[in-house]
Amino acid sequence: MRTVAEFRVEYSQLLGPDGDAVGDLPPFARDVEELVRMYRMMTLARSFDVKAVNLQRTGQLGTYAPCLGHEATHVGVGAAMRAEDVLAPVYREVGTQLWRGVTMREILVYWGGDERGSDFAVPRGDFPWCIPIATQTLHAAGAAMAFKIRRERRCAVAYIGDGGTSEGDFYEAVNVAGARALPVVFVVVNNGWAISVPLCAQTAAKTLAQKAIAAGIPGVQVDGNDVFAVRQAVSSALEAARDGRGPALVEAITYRLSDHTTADDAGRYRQAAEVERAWRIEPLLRTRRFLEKAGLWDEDRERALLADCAREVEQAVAAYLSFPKPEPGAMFDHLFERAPAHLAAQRVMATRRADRAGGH
Amino acid sequence: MRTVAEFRVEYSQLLGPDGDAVGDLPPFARDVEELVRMYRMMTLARSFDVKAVNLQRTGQLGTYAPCLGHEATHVGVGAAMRAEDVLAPVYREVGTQLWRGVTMREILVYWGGDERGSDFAVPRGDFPWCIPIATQTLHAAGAAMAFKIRRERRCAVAYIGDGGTSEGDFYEAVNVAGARALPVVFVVVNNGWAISVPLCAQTAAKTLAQKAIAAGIPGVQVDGNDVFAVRQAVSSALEAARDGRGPALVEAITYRLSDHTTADDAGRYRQAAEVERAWRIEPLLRTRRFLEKAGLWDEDRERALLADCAREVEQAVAAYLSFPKPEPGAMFDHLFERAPAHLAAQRVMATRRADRAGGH
Amino acid sequence: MVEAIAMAHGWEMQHDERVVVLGQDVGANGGVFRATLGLQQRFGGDRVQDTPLAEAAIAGMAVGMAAQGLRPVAEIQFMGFLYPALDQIVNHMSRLRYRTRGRLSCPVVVRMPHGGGIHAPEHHSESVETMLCHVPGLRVVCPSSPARAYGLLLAAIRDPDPVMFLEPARLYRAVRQDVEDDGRALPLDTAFTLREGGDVTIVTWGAMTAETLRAADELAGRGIDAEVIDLATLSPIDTETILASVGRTGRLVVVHEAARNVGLGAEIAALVAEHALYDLLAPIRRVTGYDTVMPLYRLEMDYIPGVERIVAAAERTMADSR
Amino acid sequence: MVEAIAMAHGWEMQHDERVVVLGQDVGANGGVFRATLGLQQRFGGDRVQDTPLAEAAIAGMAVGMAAQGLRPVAEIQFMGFLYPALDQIVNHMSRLRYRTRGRLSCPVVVRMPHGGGIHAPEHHSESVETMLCHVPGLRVVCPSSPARAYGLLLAAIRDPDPVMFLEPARLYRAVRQDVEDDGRALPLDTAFTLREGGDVTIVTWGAMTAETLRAADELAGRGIDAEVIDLATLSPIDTETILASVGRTGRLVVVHEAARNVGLGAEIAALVAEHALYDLLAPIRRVTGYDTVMPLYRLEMDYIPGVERIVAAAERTMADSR
Ligand SMILES: Cc1ncc(C[n+]2csc(CCOP(=O)(O)OP(=O)(O)O)c2C)c(N)n1
Ligand SMILES: Cc1ncc(C[n+]2csc(CCOP(=O)(O)OP(=O)(O)O)c2C)c(N)n1
Ligand SMILES: [Mg+2]
Ligand SMILES: [Mg+2]
Repeated sequence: MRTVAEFRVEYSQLLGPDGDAVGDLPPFARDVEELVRMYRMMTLARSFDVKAVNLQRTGQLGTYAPCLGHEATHVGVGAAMRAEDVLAPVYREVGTQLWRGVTMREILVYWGGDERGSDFAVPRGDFPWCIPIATQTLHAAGAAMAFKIRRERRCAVAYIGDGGTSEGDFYEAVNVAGARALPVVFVVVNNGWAISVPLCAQTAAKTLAQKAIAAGIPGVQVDGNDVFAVRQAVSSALEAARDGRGPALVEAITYRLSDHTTADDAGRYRQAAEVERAWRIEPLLRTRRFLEKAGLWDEDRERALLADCAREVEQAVAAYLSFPKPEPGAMFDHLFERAPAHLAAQRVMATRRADRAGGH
Repeated sequence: MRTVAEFRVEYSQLLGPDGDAVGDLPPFARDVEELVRMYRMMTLARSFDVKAVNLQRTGQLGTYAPCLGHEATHVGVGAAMRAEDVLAPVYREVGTQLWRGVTMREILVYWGGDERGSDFAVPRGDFPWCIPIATQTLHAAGAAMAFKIRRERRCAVAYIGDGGTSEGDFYEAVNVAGARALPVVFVVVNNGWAISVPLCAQTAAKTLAQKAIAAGIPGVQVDGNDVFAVRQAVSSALEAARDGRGPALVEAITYRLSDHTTADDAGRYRQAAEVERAWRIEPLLRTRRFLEKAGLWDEDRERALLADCAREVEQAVAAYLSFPKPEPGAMFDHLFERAPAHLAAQRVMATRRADRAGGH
Repeated sequence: MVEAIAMAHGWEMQHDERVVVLGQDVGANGGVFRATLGLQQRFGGDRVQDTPLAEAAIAGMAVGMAAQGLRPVAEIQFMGFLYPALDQIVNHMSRLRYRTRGRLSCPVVVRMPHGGGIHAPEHHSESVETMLCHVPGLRVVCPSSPARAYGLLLAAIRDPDPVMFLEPARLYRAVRQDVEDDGRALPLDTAFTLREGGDVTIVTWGAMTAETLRAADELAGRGIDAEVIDLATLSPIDTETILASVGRTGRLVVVHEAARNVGLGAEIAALVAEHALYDLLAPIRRVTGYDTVMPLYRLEMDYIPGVERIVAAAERTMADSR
Repeated sequence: MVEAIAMAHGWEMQHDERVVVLGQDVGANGGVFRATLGLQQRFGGDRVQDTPLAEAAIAGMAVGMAAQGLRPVAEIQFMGFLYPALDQIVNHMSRLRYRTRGRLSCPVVVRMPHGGGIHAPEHHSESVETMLCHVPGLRVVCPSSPARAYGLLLAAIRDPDPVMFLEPARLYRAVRQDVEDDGRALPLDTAFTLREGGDVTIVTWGAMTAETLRAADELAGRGIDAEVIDLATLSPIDTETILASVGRTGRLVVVHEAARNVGLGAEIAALVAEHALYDLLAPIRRVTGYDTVMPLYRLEMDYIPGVERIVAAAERTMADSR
C-alpha cells in the first residue's frame, strides 16, 4: 500500500458569535464604510424577509423562501463579487441579490407570481431564480466557460444548498469546472436542512467542502454566519479563478432559522431546542457587536438603520402592490423571439377569453 | 484556519508486471486450484474476445465492446464475489460474467442483437448489460437497499468506467450508498479512455478513488492488471459491506488495449506508443509468469489451456450461430406481464407482415 | 384526496411487506402534501425512507429494489422535477422485463403531483403526461376523485409492471369524500363514464374532470347533453369506451391541462379519426393548455382550461355539425 | 449526409465566432459519426470541445454559455442518451427567454442522431421526437437529405432560440448528394412537398422520407397518386401545407418510426380532424413503430415501417374511402 494522494479540509472563522475577531481580519474589515454597508445590507435583507413572509400570510404574495439566518453568507458573497461577475442563485439569496442591485420590488413581483420580476434592470447578466435544485451550477459553469473562451476576466458564482449537493448536476458541474479550470466558484450553503431532511440523511460526508475533492478542486469550509469569513473565502477563490487558477468550492455553515418556505411547517420535523441554539449564533447580532466593540455602532444608529430599512421595504411593497397585473397575453411573450403562427392564434383565444370574463 | 477533515488514497499492487509478488500475498494466492481457475478464466475471456471481434468483422455479430486488457480486473472482481451477490455490469465485463456463470453463447446472442441473451440461466439475479453510462450504479445501490431492508447478507457490485465517473448518476449512487450504509461496492475501471476522451479531459481529480471522499465512503486504488490486488481489494470491501460496515469504491487502473468497440478506430485519437507501453504491463502475461515461477505452469499447460479455451469458444459460437432467429412477435413479449389489448393487435400486424415478406 | 392516497399506501403496506415507500420528505414530514402521512411512524424507517435530494437516484434505486423483489412506491415531489428521473424510468424501469425476457421485472409505482391551480412557484404545476404515455412499457394513471385515487393506487401498487401515478395537486385538498378502506382496487386500463349524454362526448382526466362536469351541467342548461368520460388510465387508453361513446354522440371534445401540441388529446383525436371517422358529425375539438410555458401563478388560471372554454368548445362543436 | 452536417458547422463557425461546438468525442475523433470532423483542427480546442461524459452538463453548460452570448452547438451522442439532458432542456433551455422576459436567451442547437436501421446496440436507435415537440419553446427539426441537413442546420444555428436537431442515423452514410457550401439557410417551420399527387397525402420525416418516396413510386404503379410531404420542422408544425394538401387529396397517411401512442402522427391527425374534417374522404391512417421497445437489431427492421406497410396503408385508405 502506497499513499498516492492526500487531502485536508480547512475551516475558517474570523468573527465569533460574541462579535470578537478570532482570526486575522482582512483589509475590508478595517474599511468603516464597507463594514457599515455590509451590516446595513444584512439588516435590509432581514427587514425585507420579515415583510415578505407577512405579505404571504396575508394573501398578498405567493409561496416565499425566507433568507432568515443566511444574511452573512448572502452579503459576504455579494461583497466578494464584482459587478461584471455573474451570479447563479437558487431561490433564497435575497442578500446577495440586493447587494448586486436586484430591487426588492423585482423580488416581490417574482414571488408574486409574475415573470417580470426576473427581468432585473441590474444586473442584466445574472441568472434568474432557479427552482430545479442544482441545475444552476451547470449554468454557472457554462457562463464561466464563455468567459474563458472569450478571455474575459470575469467569474461566475453558483449557489447550492446542502440538499442540492446530492443531485447529479452539482457533481457534474464541479467536475467539469475542474477539468476545464473554469473561473467559477461554488458556494454551498449548508443550513442543515433540505426541507425536512437533515444533512446526516443526505450524505455520509463529514463536510460538504470535501465534495470538491471528487472534482480535484479546492474546497474550504467557513462559518456562514460570519460575514468576514465568507467574504474573505469567496474573495480569494474568485481572485484565483480570475487569474486562471481554476474553480473552488466554499461551504458556508449556517442555519435556516425559518420554515423552508411559507408552505412549510418546520415544527413537524425539527426540535425547538435546535432552532434556539442556532439563534444564539446568528449572523446579525455578532456583526453588530463587532461594530459596537469597535465603537462604530450604537443603539441610535441601529434604530435609525431599522427605520431606514423599514421605509425602503415599505416603498418597495407599495411599488409592488401598485404594479399592474400582467395581461393574459403576456404568457405568450418572449417564448420565442420570432413567435410561430399558431401561438398568435392561441394568444388571441386567451386574450378574448379574459376580456369576456371581465379581465383580471 | 483549522483542519476539520483529512483523507488519503492508497494504492495497492501485489503482483508486478514481471510476475513477482511485490506485496504480501493473500491466502487465495496459495490455493493452486484457485490460481489456475483464475488464470484459466482470464485466458478464456481473451480467447472469447478475439473470436467475438472476428465474428463482428465477418458480419456474424453486431457491435461488440472488447474486454482486451481488462481480464485481471474482471476475474478479480468475479472471484471476490459470492454467488448470491448481485452484479450490475456495464457492457465490457466478459471475464466477470463468465466467472459468475453467464455463458459465452448468451453473450453472443446478446451482441448478436437478440434480447434472449440477457435471460441468463445463471446468475438469475444479476443485472443485464447496461448501455446508458452510470445508470447501473443506482441499480446496484437499490439492490443493496433491498438486501439491507430484508437483512440478507448479500452485496451488490457495480462496475463503472473512468468516463462514467463524470455522470451525475454515479455520484448520486455513491452518495446515497454512503448515506444509507448500503452493502454495495463500486468498481471503477480506469482504462484511461472514454472512447476518444482521455482521463485528463474527464476530470481534474488525480485519482478516481478520491471520488469516494465526496460520498464519505472509503476509496482505494489498485493495479487493475493485477488479479491478486483486485481480488484482494474487492474481497475486503465486500466483507465490510456484508458485515454492515457500508459501501466502498475500488479504482482499478488498467488499459483498454482494443478499440472502444468494433465500431471505433482508436488509431484516430491515441498514440501507438501508449498502446505498446500498455501491452508491456498487461494482465495475462504477469499471471502466467507468476505461475511459472511458482512451478505451476509451463509451455505444455499453456498450449493445452489455449486449445481448451478455443474448443469451448468454438462450441459457444456454433451454439450461437445455430440458435434460431427471434420471431417478429418476440418484440411484444415481456413488455408487460399482462399485455394491454392494443399490443395484441399490433403483434398480429407485425407477424402477418413478416409472413408476407417470407419470414426472416 | 390526499387522505385517500395515504390510506391506500397504508393498506397495501400492511398486507404486502414487499411494499416500501421512498422519496424526499416522505418520512417525518409525511410528504410535502401529506400523501405519506403517518406511514413512517407505522411501518418504520426501513420501509418508509427519505432519500437524498436526487430524483435519478429515487428512480434508479427503485429499479434496483424492484428487480430484487421489493415493490417500491416512489414519490417525485412535483412533476416538474420528474425530468432527472426520466432516464431511469424510460431506459430502465419501462424495459427491464422486456430486456431480460421476464427474468427481472420492475413493479414500481412512481407517484407525483400533476397540474396547476395551487398558486405554486415555477415547475410545480406541470402536466407532461405525454412524455410518460409515449414510453412503451409504462402504465400511466391519473385519478380524479378520492375513491378513484384509493382504488387505482392499490391497483398500481399491485401491478407487476411500472405505473406512473399522477395526482392532481388541485384535488389534494379540494375534494373530500368518504372512502372505505377495504383494500378494493379499481381496474387499470378502464375509463369511467361519469355522466351519460347523447350529444357530445367529452373526454378528460385529473383536475379537468371537475371542470368538465361543471361545464356539462352548464351545457345541460343550454339544451346540450354531454357525456363525460374520465380517462383515468392515460396509457394504455381505453379506446373501446371512447369509440362506443362517440358512436352514440357523433361528437368529441377532449379537455386537458397540458399544452396542446402532441398532448394526449392528439392521440385520442387520432384514434377516433382512424376508427370512427364516419361516426363523426363535427370536427374534433381540443380544449387544452396553450403551447407556452405554464405561467407563474398570476396567469395560471388563464392558462388552465375552465368551464367557460369547455362550454364554448362543446357549443361550437354542436354548431359546426353537418 | 454527415459531410453536409460537418460543412454547415464549418461555414457558420467561420462566419460567426460566437459559434462553439461541444459534446462527447466531437474533438479529435470528429464525433462518433464524424459529423464534426476536422472542426477542432480548424477552429481550435476552445471552440470545439470534448466534454466529460455527462449529458446534463452538456445541456446545462450550453444554457450558461448561450445566456452569456455564445451560440453553442451541442451534440448528444445518441437520442437514447438524451434523457439525462432533458431536465436542462425542458426546464431551462426552452424557458430562459420566457422566464426573464427576454433579458437572457438560449440560442442553442442540440444535435443528435435519430432512429434505427444501423444495427446498433440498445438505446442507439431511438426516435422520441414527441418528448421534444411537446415542450413549448423548442423548435424541433429533422432533415431527410444532405441539402436539407445543410440548410436547416445553418438556420438552426442562426435561430435566436433553442433548436433540437435530429439527424437520421440511417441517412448519415446512406445518402450522398453534392451540396454547395454557400451558407444558404433553409426556412425553419416549413414543410417540403417532395412529390405532388392528388389521391392521398403522406406526411413523414427523417429516414422514413426515403421509404415513403419509394412507396409512392410503388403506389404510382398501382394507379395511386400520392403526395409526399417531408415535415422537416417537427415543431412547430407547418399546418398550412398539410391542410392544403389534404384539401386536395381528401386522404391522409402519416408515417413515422417512433412508437404510435402519442407519436407526432397523432398531432397531425388531430390537426386535420379539427381543421379539415369535412375534406376527409377516408379515415386517417398512421404507419408507425409499434408501442413496444425498439428491439435489438435482429428485429429492428420488423419494427421500423417499410415500403410494404406504407403501400398497404395507402391502399387501404383508398379502399376505405366513402
Ligand atoms: C430537482 C428538484 N427536486 C425537488 C425540489 C423540491 N425542493 C425545493 S427546495 C428543496 C430542498 C432544498 O434543500 P437545500 O438544497 O438544502 O436548500 P435550502 O432550501 O435548505 O436552502 C426541495 C426538495 C426542487 N425544487 N427541485
Ligand atoms: C449516457 C450515455 N452517454 C453516452 C454513451 C455513449 N458511450 C458509450 S461508451 C462511452 C464511453 C465510456 O467510457 P468509460 O466509462 O471510460 O468506459 P469504457 O468504455 O472505457 O469501458 C460513451 C460515451 C452512453 N452509452 N451512455
Ligand atoms: Mg439546506
Ligand atoms: Mg474508460
